[in-house]
Amino acid sequence: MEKYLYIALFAPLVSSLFAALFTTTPKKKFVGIVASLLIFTAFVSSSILLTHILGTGEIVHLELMTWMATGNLYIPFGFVVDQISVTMMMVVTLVSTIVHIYAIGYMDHDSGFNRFFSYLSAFVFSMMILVMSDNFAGLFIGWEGVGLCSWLLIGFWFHKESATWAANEAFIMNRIADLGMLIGIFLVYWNTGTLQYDGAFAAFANLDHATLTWIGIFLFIGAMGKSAQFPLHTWLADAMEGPTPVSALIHAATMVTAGVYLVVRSNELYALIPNVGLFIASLGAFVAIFAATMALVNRDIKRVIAYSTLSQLGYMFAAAGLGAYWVALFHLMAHAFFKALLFLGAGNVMHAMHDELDPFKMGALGKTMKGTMIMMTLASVALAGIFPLAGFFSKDLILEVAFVDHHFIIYTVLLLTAGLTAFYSFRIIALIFHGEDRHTALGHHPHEAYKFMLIAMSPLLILAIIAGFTMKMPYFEMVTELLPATEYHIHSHLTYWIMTIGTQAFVILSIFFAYKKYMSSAIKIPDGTSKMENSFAYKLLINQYYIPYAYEEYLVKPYKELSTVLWEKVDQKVVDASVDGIAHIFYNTGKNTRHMQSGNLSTMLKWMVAGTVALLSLAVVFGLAARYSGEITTILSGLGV
Amino acid sequence: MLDHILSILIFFPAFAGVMGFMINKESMRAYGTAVAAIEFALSLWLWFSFDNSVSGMQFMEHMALIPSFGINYILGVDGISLFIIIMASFFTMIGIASLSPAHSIKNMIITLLFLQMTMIGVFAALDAIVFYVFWELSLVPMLYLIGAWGGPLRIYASVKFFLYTFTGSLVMLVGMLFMAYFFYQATGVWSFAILDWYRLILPESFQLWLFAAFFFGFAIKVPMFPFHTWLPYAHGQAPTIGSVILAAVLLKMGTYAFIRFSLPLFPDASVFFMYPIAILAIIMIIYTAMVAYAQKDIKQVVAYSSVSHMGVIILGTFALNVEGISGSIFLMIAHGVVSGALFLLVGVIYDRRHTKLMSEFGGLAHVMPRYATIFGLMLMASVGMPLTINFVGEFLSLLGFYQQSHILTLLAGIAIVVGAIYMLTAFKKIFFGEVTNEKNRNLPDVSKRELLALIPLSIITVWLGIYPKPVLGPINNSVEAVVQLMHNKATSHEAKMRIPNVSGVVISKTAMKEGH
Amino acid sequence: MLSPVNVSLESLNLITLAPMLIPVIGALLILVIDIIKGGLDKSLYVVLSILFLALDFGALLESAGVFSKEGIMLGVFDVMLIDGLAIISQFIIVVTSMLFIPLALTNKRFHEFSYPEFFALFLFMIAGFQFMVASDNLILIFVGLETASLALYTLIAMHNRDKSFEAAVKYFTMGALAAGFYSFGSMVFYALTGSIEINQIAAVLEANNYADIGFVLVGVVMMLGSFGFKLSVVPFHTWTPDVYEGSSAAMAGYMSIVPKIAAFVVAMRLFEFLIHAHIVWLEVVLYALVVITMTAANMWAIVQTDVKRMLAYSSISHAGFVMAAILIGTTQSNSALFLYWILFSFTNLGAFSMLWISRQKELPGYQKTDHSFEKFSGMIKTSPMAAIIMGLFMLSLAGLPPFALFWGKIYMISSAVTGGYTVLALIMALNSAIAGYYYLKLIVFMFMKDPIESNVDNNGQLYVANATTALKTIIGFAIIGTVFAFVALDSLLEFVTAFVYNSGY
Amino acid sequence: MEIGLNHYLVLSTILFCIGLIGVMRRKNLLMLFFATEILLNAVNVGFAAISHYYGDLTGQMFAFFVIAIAASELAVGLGLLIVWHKRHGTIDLDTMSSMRG
Amino acid sequence: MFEAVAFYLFAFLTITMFYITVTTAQALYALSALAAGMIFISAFFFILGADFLGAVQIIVYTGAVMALYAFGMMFFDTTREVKENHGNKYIVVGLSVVAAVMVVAIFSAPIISTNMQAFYPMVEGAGNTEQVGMVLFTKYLVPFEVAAIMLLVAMVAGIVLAGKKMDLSLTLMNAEEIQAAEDEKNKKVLS
Repeated sequence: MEKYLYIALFAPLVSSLFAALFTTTPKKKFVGIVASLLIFTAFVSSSILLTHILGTGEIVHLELMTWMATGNLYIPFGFVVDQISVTMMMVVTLVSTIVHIYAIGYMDHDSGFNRFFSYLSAFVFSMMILVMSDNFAGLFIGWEGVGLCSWLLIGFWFHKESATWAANEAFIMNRIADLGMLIGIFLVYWNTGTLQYDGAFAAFANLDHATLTWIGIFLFIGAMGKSAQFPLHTWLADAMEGPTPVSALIHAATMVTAGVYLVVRSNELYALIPNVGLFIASLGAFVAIFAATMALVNRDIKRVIAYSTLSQLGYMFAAAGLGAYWVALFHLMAHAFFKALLFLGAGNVMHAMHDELDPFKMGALGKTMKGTMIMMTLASVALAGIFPLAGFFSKDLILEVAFVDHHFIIYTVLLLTAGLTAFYSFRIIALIFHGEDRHTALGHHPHEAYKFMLIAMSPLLILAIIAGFTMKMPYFEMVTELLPATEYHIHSHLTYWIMTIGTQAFVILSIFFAYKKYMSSAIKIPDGTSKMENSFAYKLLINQYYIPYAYEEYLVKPYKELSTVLWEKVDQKVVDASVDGIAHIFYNTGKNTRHMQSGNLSTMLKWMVAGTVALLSLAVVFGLAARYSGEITTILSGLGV
Repeated sequence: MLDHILSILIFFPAFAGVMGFMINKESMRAYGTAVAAIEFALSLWLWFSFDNSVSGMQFMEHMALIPSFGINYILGVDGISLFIIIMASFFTMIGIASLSPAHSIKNMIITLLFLQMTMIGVFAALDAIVFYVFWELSLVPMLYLIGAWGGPLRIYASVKFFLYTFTGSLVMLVGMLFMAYFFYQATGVWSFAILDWYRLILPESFQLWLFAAFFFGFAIKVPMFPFHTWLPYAHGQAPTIGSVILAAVLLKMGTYAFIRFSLPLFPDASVFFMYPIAILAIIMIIYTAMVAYAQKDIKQVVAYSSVSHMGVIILGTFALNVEGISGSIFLMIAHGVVSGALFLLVGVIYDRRHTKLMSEFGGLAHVMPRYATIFGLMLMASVGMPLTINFVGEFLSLLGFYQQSHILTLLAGIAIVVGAIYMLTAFKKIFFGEVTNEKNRNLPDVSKRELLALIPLSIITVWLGIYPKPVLGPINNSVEAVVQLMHNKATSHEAKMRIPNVSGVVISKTAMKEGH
Repeated sequence: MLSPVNVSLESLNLITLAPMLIPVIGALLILVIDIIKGGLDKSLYVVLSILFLALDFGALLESAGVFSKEGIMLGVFDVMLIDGLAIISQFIIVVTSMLFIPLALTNKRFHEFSYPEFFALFLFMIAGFQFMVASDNLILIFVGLETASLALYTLIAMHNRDKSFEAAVKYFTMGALAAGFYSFGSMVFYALTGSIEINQIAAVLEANNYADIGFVLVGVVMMLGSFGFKLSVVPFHTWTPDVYEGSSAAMAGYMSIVPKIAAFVVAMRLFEFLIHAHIVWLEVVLYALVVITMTAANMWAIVQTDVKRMLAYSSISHAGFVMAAILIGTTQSNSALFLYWILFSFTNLGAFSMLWISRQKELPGYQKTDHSFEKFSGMIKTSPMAAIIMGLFMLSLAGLPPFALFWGKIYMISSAVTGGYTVLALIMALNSAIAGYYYLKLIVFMFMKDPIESNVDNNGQLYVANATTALKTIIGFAIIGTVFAFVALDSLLEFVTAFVYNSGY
Repeated sequence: MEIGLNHYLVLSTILFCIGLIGVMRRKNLLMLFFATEILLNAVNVGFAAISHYYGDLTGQMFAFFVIAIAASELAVGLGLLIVWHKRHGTIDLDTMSSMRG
Repeated sequence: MFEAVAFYLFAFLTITMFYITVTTAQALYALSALAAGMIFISAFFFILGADFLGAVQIIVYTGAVMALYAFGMMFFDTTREVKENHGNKYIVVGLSVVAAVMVVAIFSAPIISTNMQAFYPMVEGAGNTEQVGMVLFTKYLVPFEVAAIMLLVAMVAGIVLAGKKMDLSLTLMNAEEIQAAEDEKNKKVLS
């Protein structure tokens, strides 16, 4: 099985390096094809590993070589394929295969075609390291690697200021979280003496609660960055500047879920610190509704989907925080399928509309882009959680978890979010595909995407439809070999049915409401005059709660200003000036006293006499004091000194 | 020959430099490259013959110089100095090979060869005075390099560089003389041999003063905040080759000296001063990173980033445990490679445009994709991307220091954030966006000569990032010896606590795992 | 009635006189030759001088051999005192003189070397210095001092231009005042102890336990004034820069070494016993003088525009540095003094010789003085070898290892450390840093600035205009002595330490 | 009132100080040299007195040599003055300050 | 009593004379006052029993030195009133007075070691000159000879400086000028 592990791991690397050879040459289609094939190979290997694990339940664990070894520290390049990582591997390789193929079409006209595949494959490689590593350091390699690739890919169109800005923002924000993660890793090392998962987890049982809490918090800070949890969430929406396949792969299906993966992977840790878990869950629930509200009004389809991703990540964290790790992982998987699909669909739309992203400028695209419309609608249905599509099984399960665990506030929030999710998903569906034709007036002549792109998307569509009811139980059985096998059943059947049906009804109502509101012919391109656009709530939401503004205003600018002050005022005027000042003291003293050497002999003689007389005075005072020391002492004692 | 390989390594370049006066101007570059290549080969041979399993000094040489005053010519290498020596010879080689045409190139190459002598001398010396001789002597070629081939402020910069470091090292010299005097008092014999000094256990109050004296010299060389202001000038004005060697090797003298002198000689004082120095290091890391962010000149950015990274090295050194010190030594090499490469890269555009202002550039990724790629790689190494050489060092340094203080490490860790900020911003300014300046429209991409230097560096960056063991292993052995020595010598209770006792168990444990 | 005196010749120990008499004979011979046949070439006199100095050197070796066997020698009614200090300092005087006198063989003609009187006076001067160091009798010291000084004033004036007369007059007048101080100081000591022999003065003062210290100190102050002048201690230093500037570079270099070592020896004899008696006042005052001299001279040197003048201030600073040895007063410090001065003589010899070979007769417009910094601008481009050599001397003066003065510096600072003067050691070290600035200034001019057009055209002829084989040889000696000092250092150190120690210092 | 050694020493000091005044005050070099002669003569008085009161001849010896030195100094000093005077026609020391700083 | 009167008288006279020497604007007065002062000083020598010294004082100083000075004065033409540009008088007077007061303050106390054992005691019955000669040619033989050398040096120096040799400065002349001057000289010899 090692062989397949290596293939799964290194095929993307080979792909990346292969594509890299052609980065400076003009577009070559075969680069894309070869890359896709190699990623597909990885997918196949992952599948073989999956069947192996499903069949034997045996974990594949091996060490490639030593990475760092010094003192007590020993970090190998070690890889483990167990139930958790194989899930991730499947998701990653599958989605990336599809995205690769899709990108052959999507990037067709881009001059950086070859480079794109190099980056994309490099990303897959990093992601594989992230999920397959058997220790925290290896995880961190992947963690940073995906960050790097994300930077490269967001800034792929580096001539665009907004793209490069977003790339840097994403990277830096992730770095902040990575610091937390690094500290978490240090804590693990100094408390357990190892960074291997198995060794560390085994040692956790003996640690005191406070230490574990700190470890949990710091690792979670790392997860927050990568998964764009509040308050480190702003980069995700901005990251939509990257090419759409990137958004689909990185910012929907894989990288952003790394945080969830980390929490799930560290389940043995979080199981010991339920208070941190509760915090994670609460934060997740908050982010779920927080992101959903922002998605309500946004006028950029990719951003809407990005907020939706954010919201769904909130769900996952809510589940993971509550201890339902397998549920979180399941939702992660299901979400990957339909969210990637949604993004790719959006990509088709964008392509058709020449990178126009405002749904208000589209309308009635369903006529020309039937395939895309169907796919996106179904993906949205899945996202909304309508039976029997994937979302129903994964998302409703999270609601149940919250309910069963008696976290009713979280439950309520999540339920509300479910309604909002349905609303905003179908808001854009309605705006894009239905209603009046608003784009022709703007000079767009949309067309359907290449057929092979649609075909490439189809596995995702199928999975989005069937993943729920076909995979849930086998998955449960597989993954609970490692994860706590808690089943979440509402004991009263009545309650169960009321809840399920109630939720479904609520969601469907939201969908109808969305259709009703946004299919009407009265929809116009907003111009800032309508009453709604001037309402406080709308402004708050469209400005993302003013958080980016606040960051810009209260963090970025002060940082910039402080830097300038530090350089111009402190470094030059204080630190450096004091050094030069010392030098100048000597120089100026020399300059000001050199006139002592007036060149006049008389002055020279005077100096000489003066020097002698000065010394003489000192000598005589000293001598007299010595001579009359007795008397002086008497007088002084008489004075009472 | 192996008995004297260190002497050969030290004096061969100098001898060749003297001979170089006879070489024709046109063939000087070839001559210089050849000499440097031979030297590099010799240093590789040194590595090859180096016994990795020995933690002590190897290839020791001993010759009486002024025995009545305890000054002897003693050389030797261990895992700590070995790689810095190799790096010094490596950088001289690629530096000369990739030298861009300049006036009086003959003088320049001869200067570089002399510089090489002093650099290797510093790292191979095991006698404090011999060490000091090379330490001071290294200032002279550098002074000339900056002063003769530098930018418009070159004289100010070079004199500042010289005097600042000179002043610091004079204080250190007084410290050394004190140390020798204490040794004399204790044993009745004058000796400046470091290995002799290692055997001397000083009372803590003496240690504090001596530590401070040595610190002054080393800190300026490193340079530590607030003694760093000579560096931006030196880098800003120096020619590319000067900056490269300054950043790659000369700065390492300071940090190396901390490990060679301060820690083993004054373990208690090291513990005593650990927090103040760590705080200085953290100021260095964050403050200079912020200052770097405010720069307009790309070379200054790299220069300040150097200071920032040196902060991490200091922090790792004062972790006082094997992980931290090994990490800091590794980071010295890493920082040498990466910042050396960055300076070379800056030199590439400087050669083309004769400006280093970032505002003059923009969109270079369109024009010079290969250049952008290599720059990007080095940028990522500089910000500590895993699987690049820098990460290993930074990770270990921070990891090591975490044992001493959690909160300070957290603060120091901000390095990875602020580092990313200035580096990415600079990269963005230069490479991203549209080409706005017409002059940049037709810049040629990196030439073969430049690649000659950059490709090996890129390879090393990645290779040692993925597989640091060949370097880390020997370092580890020697560092364990140092830490053990410190532990044994420590007198105060706190120092005993802080400095781990590296027993033989650890080594066998690592070995066992390796076998597995 | 006076009884007749019977003195045996052996008891006179005439060998003690031999080293001083040789140069006197030489000088007389030169005068005689000149009377018999005038107009002979200077090379004859140069070689004659060297020969007599070589004989002198041989006689010194003889004395050194006797000293190391038998210890301190007294001679000629105990006026002569041949101890280690006397021997080492005479070695320095003679060797330095031998190295300096060939500087007369310049390419261009200069006034003083064209007259045999110069060489006669030169040899008389050496004899004067030798008498000065080889006695502890204040009279002989005084007479020796004056013999040497008067000759020296003349030698300076013989350069024969306005500046050199000015320099000579200034030097002379201040010297006369210093002579006044010296005699007054001697009078005070005589009044106190009834003796004018230093060891007896010391013994008597010791015996009555320095009673009435004020009286003693008045004498000490006068002596400080007098030797402060000779050693150019601030504020008695004012003659130094002017005299150096006014005299030829060769003479200036000579003055920076020989008169000072003679004065150091006497100062050591005079003050050391007081330091050993822990006269707090003297310790404090010497401390202050040392620090002020080092630092102030350095600061003035920084602002100079002429290299020779800069070197003048620098030699003041070096003298201040070395004065510390007297303050510290240990065997190590006294050995360090000699060691330092030996090394200093080689370096300074080189530096001044380099100035000497570049001496012009007519100054171009950009040059205000003989050796203004601008003159050396871009020297590396026009005559690289000369620039590198000059640079080496500057680095050595700055105390950069491994050049000669570095070793002197560390030994001296080490003696301060060992003697318990920690702060002084630091000040001494830091002063080297200040000094670094002005030595660097010349290096900056030579290596980093662009040459002046006219110098490029004549291919740097300017810098070696005065050079002859003899001068080049001397510079070669200086370079070897400066760069490879460490080779001979161990034996030198042992020799000096043994001699100093055996003289009881 | 016995005249003791102290009287002579005080006298010597006073004369010495007068000499110092002259040295500092005089700008005419010739007259400046007069002042240096005064310095030496002042000391000679002291030496002779000490010699007398101690009954020791050394003081007289010193004074004798001081006189010799004074004479030699005079010869050289006058020589210098003559050279200067030949060139500049003056012996005022204010005229010689071409070197300064 | 005679001693005291003589001391004070001559002290007053010498001080006055020397004071005139350093203050008068007339070089001639100064010279005369100096000569007079020197003679008065020799009086002290006679009082103190240093007959030889007194004689030397009169002969050397008043004879030789003064003659030289007088010659110098004539040469320099300073018989007229000398104009001197005095700087700050307070410094001069202040420094001197301080110096005097300081030393007097110390010297006013009796010297402790009055009962000093003389190293070269005066011998009763021998004349001063005789005694001086005795010491001078034994103990102080070497200094005496060195003094002779010193005088020789002074003589050579005086001749060199004041003689013709300094008239032409080879230092300031370039090679051609030197050559021309030498040709000139040779011509004179030949003609």
